[in-house]
Amino acid sequence: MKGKFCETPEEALDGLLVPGMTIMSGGFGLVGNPETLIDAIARDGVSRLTIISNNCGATGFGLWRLLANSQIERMISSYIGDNALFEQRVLDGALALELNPQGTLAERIRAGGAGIPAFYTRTGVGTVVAEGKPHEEIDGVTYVRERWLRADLAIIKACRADPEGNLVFRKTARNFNPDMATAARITVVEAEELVPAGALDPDHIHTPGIFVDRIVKATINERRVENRTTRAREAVA
Amino acid sequence: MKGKFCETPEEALDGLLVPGMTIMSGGFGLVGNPETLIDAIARDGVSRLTIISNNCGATGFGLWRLLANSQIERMISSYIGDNALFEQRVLDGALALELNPQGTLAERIRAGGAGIPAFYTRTGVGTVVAEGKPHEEIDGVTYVRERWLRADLAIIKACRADPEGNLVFRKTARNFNPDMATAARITVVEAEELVPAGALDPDHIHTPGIFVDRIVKATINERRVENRTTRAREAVA
Amino acid sequence: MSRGWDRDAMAARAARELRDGDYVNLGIGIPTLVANHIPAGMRVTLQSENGMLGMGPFPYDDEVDPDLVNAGKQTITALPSSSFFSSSASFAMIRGGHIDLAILGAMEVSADGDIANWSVPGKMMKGIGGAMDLVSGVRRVVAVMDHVGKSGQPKLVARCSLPLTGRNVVDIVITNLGVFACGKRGEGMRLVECAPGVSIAELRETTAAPFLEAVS
Amino acid sequence: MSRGWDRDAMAARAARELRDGDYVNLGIGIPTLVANHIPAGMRVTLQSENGMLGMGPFPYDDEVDPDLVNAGKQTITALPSSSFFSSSASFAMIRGGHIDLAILGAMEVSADGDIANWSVPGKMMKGIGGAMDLVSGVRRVVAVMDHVGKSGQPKLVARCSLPLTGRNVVDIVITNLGVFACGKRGEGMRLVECAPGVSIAELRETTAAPFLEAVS
Repeated sequence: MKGKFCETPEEALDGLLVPGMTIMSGGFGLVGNPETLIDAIARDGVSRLTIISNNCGATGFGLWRLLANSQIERMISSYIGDNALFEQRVLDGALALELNPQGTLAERIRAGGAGIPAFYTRTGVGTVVAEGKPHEEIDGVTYVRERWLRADLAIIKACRADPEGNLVFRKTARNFNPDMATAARITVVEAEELVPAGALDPDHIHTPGIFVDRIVKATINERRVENRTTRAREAVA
Repeated sequence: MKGKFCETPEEALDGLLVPGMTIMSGGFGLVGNPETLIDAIARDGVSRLTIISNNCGATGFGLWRLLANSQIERMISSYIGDNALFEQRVLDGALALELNPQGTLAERIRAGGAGIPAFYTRTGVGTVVAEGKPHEEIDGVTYVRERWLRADLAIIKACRADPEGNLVFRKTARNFNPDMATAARITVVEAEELVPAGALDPDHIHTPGIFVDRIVKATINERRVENRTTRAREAVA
Repeated sequence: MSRGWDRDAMAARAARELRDGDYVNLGIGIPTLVANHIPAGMRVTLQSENGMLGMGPFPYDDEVDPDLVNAGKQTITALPSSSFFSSSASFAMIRGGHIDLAILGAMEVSADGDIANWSVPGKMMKGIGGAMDLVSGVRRVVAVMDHVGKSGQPKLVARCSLPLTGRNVVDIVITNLGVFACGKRGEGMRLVECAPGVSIAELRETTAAPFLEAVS
Repeated sequence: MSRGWDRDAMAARAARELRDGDYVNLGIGIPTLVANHIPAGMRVTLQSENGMLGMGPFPYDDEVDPDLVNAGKQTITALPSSSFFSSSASFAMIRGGHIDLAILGAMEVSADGDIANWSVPGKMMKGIGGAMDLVSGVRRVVAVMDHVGKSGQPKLVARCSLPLTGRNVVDIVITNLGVFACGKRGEGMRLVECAPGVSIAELRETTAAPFLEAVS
């Protein structure tokens, strides 16, 4: 079963953490976050990080911990939400923030993995996010040109992984994870379940192993719920 | 089970075939071709078609039949192979051919579906396919700008389809099919198997139903093998 | 006062913009309530931009799945027709014009369809999320908001004062006082419907942009 | 004559360019034979640009599956490590620089790494296929071809006469007479190795471009 499997998060990240590096971190809100690897990065203490992630965790959870640890210098995100610590760091000038439309962020990452240095989109035209970027009228519509995003390291949370690095995600925990897995020089995955070769249906692999360098079993799976919303069960008549 | 399911190929294509239209047709070589729908288009006889497809069938098979029927005016492809009829039509001036690198063709179609009117790629720079197209140096590398491709109709071959239009493909019969399903105004699918709602695992759907308008059961599944290559079974010792 | 629409009535009015077979994205707040007003028998499929098509209702308490949330991070359920996909695939769907309708909250909308709904200068911004992609990519955009702000200032204006989410993108604005069709191509804003008990004169007073009275 | 390499020996020589863990795309013809020369115990994963990673050997006669072919349309098999994907995903993998090595046939290669392998003027072209994407996107490109053409004309040249597949893209050229490293950044072509029984003088005679004699 060895293949790309590592024994510990430290082994999975060995030699990869360098001050000033750029890290992509999968997840949307608190769903599909590589909690085990984030914890290891917090323990390592590597600083001056640029983090590319849709959000920045929540109090005590996920990337928020790296923020609390003053490890993050710059964030490229789409949504921060209510994050008092984040706000304070931005106001203090200790944290640079680049906000992207969520779809532009996803496509820039996909472009980074696909060898496409720039593409045109209508998203953001006429708004602050398009300021200073090249514009082009194509077939009578104005588009803005956006650049690819790439990283030194991507940290990814998967549901299942085989020794080849083939990954399967679960429900909306997929989100940015498969895109980011393609866009970094090195991709390290934590998976809830490590399965033997041949256990995954080759027609249903979300991330082919070529995009994955190292895998470790996820040992932190808090999977915190941000906004628990339920309905009452109807009384049986 | 009704949903987007139609009874016959004629019903699935009803009102959609117009002379001069552009049709995307899935498939790579003879694998994953919408044979049932191509047959219906041949019987309809609609003419002056622009066809976007990686290949153009083979003698007696697939899109070759529309070529033999003089229904095709223009092809956008990446590879023709040994196709004497195709060659003759091009030499006669009866058929216009636009050759694309296969990856550029795939990405142009994906861009058509994703609302990206243009993107940059290194593929083709310095060759005839880049001539006359805008070039740009980005971070010291020269790229060529390619445009999206869209169609009036996409015809798609799937393995399984549910009434919602969710599709699953099989092995290398997937190829251009899911990309093309996103890039046409109307997408018509033939599937080897029609399954009830809930039969497909929502984590493993290749094409979400939003991209599919009509579905018919594939009744022609010749699945011809172009290049049968085998190895001898070792003698039992 | 019973004049105009309450939140639920605004959602009900927004639901009247739905067509059978529509694929729809609902924003946070009042737009989320629209799901409760989909007419029986009408097939409407809800997209969630974090990577899901075919959103079901909120879960029962014992059904909650931390891996299954909508774009508002609320726990939800799946349906037999559901599918999941990546963020890039989700926004390819949105940007590519495959979603028929987006119903979104707004802070300001202009007569020609500009919308501002993500940032207030001087306040810490929460972020952009999928709003810019939705207003630029979805075929038809419906904005839902109160007709005037807390201090009484008009929110339906000639020109937005807040940072824009998109320019010339809103088709219909539904407020607690009425329904307007924006003039995305410079054709002028048009009053479509007054809420119960609301006069055109009152709308003129509380709207900081001219509109045509083409009420049906 | 036993001078130089035959087709199989060229494939064996090309296989020496493989590194453990490599993801590799093999073209049609001699490159396909490289799969037979992967050293035992070396982990090499073969990509097929029609949408597969982890190609297995050709099938036994009773295993043939019409839905399972490589880019040369040959029937193949899958492995326990295999995965299938769409054409756009496959070429994202190629264009994005994720494939370590491509071994491709060629008609002409120039000293600075230009390659022509898709079209001969005056002959009907078969098409481009994935060749342009591969030479532009793959990290390391190895071209395999006869040293001279049927009429004796050099194929390793100062400047290609045939329509190009890519410019400054080939790293290594393996012919039946020797191995050369191209000068992609204008640093000049370099002789790496002579095939058995082939002299440098002979290579000078049959090569239409200057090269450095940095034979190890």
